[in-house]
Amino acid sequence: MSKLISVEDAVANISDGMSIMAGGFMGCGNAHNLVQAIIDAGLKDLTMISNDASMPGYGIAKLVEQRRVRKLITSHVGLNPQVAVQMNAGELEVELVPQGTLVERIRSGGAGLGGVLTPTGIGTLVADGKPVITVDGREYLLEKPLRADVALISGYRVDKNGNIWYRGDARNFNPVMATAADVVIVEADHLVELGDIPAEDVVTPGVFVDYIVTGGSL
Amino acid sequence: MSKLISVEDAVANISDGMSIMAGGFMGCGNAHNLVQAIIDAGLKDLTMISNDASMPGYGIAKLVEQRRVRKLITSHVGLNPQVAVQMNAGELEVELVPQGTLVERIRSGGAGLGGVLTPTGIGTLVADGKPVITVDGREYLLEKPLRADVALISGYRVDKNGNIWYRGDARNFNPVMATAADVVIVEADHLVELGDIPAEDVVTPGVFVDYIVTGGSL
Amino acid sequence: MTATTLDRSNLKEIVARRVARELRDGDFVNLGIGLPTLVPQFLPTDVRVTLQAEVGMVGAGPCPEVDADPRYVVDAGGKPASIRIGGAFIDSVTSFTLIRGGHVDATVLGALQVDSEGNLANWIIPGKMVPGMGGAMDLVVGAKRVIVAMEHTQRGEPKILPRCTLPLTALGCVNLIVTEMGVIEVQPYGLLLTEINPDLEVADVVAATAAPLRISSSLTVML
Amino acid sequence: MTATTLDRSNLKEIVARRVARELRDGDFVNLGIGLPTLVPQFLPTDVRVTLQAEVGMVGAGPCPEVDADPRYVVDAGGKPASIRIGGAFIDSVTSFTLIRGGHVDATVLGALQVDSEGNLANWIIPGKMVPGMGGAMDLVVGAKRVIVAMEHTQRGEPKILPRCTLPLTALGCVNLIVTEMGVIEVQPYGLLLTEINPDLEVADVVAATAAPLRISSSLTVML
Repeated sequence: MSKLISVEDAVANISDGMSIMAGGFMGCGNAHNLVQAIIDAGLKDLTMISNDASMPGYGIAKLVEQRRVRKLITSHVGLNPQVAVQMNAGELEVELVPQGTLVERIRSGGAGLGGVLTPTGIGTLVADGKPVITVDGREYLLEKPLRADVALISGYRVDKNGNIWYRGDARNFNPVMATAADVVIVEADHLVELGDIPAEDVVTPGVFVDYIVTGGSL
Repeated sequence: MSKLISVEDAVANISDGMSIMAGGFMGCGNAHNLVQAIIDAGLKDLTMISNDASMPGYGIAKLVEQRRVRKLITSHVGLNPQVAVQMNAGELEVELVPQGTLVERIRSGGAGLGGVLTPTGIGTLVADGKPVITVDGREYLLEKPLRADVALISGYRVDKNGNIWYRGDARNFNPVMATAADVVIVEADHLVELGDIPAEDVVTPGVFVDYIVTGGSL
Repeated sequence: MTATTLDRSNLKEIVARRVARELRDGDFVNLGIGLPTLVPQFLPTDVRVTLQAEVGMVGAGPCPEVDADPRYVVDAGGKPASIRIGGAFIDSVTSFTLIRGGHVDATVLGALQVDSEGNLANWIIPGKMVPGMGGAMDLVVGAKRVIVAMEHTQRGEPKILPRCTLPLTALGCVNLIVTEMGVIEVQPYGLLLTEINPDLEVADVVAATAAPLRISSSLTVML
Repeated sequence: MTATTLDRSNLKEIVARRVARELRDGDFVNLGIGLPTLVPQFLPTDVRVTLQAEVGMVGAGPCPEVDADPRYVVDAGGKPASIRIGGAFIDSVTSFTLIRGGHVDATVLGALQVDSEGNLANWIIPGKMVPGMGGAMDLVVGAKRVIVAMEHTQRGEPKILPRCTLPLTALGCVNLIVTEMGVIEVQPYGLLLTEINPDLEVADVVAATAAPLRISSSLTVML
């Protein structure tokens, strides 16, 4: 059972209207080829879960620019002006989530937990409509787990088991998102042999990964 | 400000009655020299938080054997017969916590979260007296965060900033415990230069670590 | 022929061999201590599974292939172990993200008692044995499939009961029970015997089972 | 001399220079975008701080020392960055374990509004600017010390108010406000002016501050 497939076969796992997690931070750590393949495949009405909407023309920003996104669940959209344009036009729904809450909601979804109890957001708009749980006299928001149909992961070195080693801070949301989607696709900058990544240095164990595509990095 | 101190100076941070987290799994990943130094310093009435009580004569088992422990918060004590002896004699209090809950409670304490919502333990003795929170129709136990006064961490390679790289599965509870104590002491098997651990391969960033002692590994 | 006349020398092998047939190529599996650890040797050569050890391995041995220094690489029982090439060492947080998060395809573990509703008791005998639950409570809640592999009775006393009397490990978590006497599925309506040891009669199994047992209309011989 | 006659060319430097004096040797610090990023250049040589970038660095630059390939190493604004020797790349989970878990000694960040209770508004102007909060809400809740570094007014309008009118980033989170006009501590009873720009009179600061301002009996000159 090889996990190695073509970029086209990989995006064949995605349908219109699906929810997609995309690792990356301002485009750094986006799976650039998979993004392009989603555009080429004509996919639309996607719910994107990502830290941000990247910057014009770079990475997942293109999905917004090409109007493939119906809803964004994210912590920051300030560097992608298209988001405000489409949001103000009522064409794009944006759910803003504090970055630390976003990462914990995803973690919670991947780890089988019932949600997150966080002090972040108490007394702010973020708390609207959410249960407040008091533990030992301190108030916490109950934030629900997040999962997605598909996760798009970018890895620097990936072996055939799907073990991933990340370079630099292109790591960011990639490891946690690899735990929280029904189908996890990693785009490898470099496909390596089993054992080339020492067992101690594997960041994402291959059991989290369903498919591997090659040709990553711009 | 050097973090490098002697084993004796390191345990001078510990007082009778304190709570101590000890990384390790059946002794693998225990900080063996620090354990011996605690015994030599005559410390007692400790609350130990650890996955298990190790095996006779090995690692933290010695703290129990030397009757330095008043309370154990742990997931498994079956391989250390002294625990049952002292427990039945009413000399040692044992709080049994499912392993996955234990690790998340510690993580929660280190990450500033209000606790853990876990399906583990629902309908069992573990649930006694704990709040049950329903999220999207499924029940979860609310398990509280755990922190300690001191954490005893064992690392294979440690640099002068306190960055840690772990060998094998001696890793286990060490990284999470390094986040959840007021004073974090790492016992280094090998003290290395800054940069010897590539920035990507650091498992525990040095900012979590207060003190480094050398001479680790049996 | 009755249960008491079963050759007990290969009893564990009978169970392990049958459990091995439940695993699929590519499965990610956690095996409890004791009998379950025998399962891998009975896997067909075209079925490759990845073993998890909750201490922190994805791709645990059995054969030493990479680091096997017992100071640094142990199994869940603290015994010297090893990791396969292409495996990964993970911390306890990640280990239980895998376990609780539904990433483990199957777990195979022993039981003190199992009952008609798939409730499991395997971690404590109050006043007698209080080892702690270790990772068992998380495993049976989180794994996609929970297979109990055990001897059908304990010193002649049934372990499969209408209702567990020992403290539970988890509610309704067991999917399949494999013993030397047969294979029992946990169904919404109760327990269903689907396979039987060819050396036994149905009456033998029923007699050794305290819980009500339906017999599958397509009952087959246990292989 | 009034506020309007302050030399505005080095206004940011005045603020950054003063904030630098708040940091201690060994501190682990997160700096917001803009003005706060100027702080490190004003640290005395015997004060070494470790910078966090929430994108995933412990020991962020500024000087390129190790990997600085912009495809793989960026700052929180997505700009090319670098990591120091002895730094660590971490994932977003660990980054916010550091931030929310109280492991960050101080965060320095800008504000749209701050009020008498230390409430902070710095992430949204409804209908005008909706960039999102990024990591700010977590930072101000989790850091041991929250220092607001900003211009005292916005186009002549006070930003230090009796009560914030914009949506909050967090309740009562601010410890210290440093502006070009002075240094203001957030105390349980309200705001306390402890230092003043030597080119100004107390009346200038009071006039530019909408919130009630106590004046420290040991008011000193801002350095």
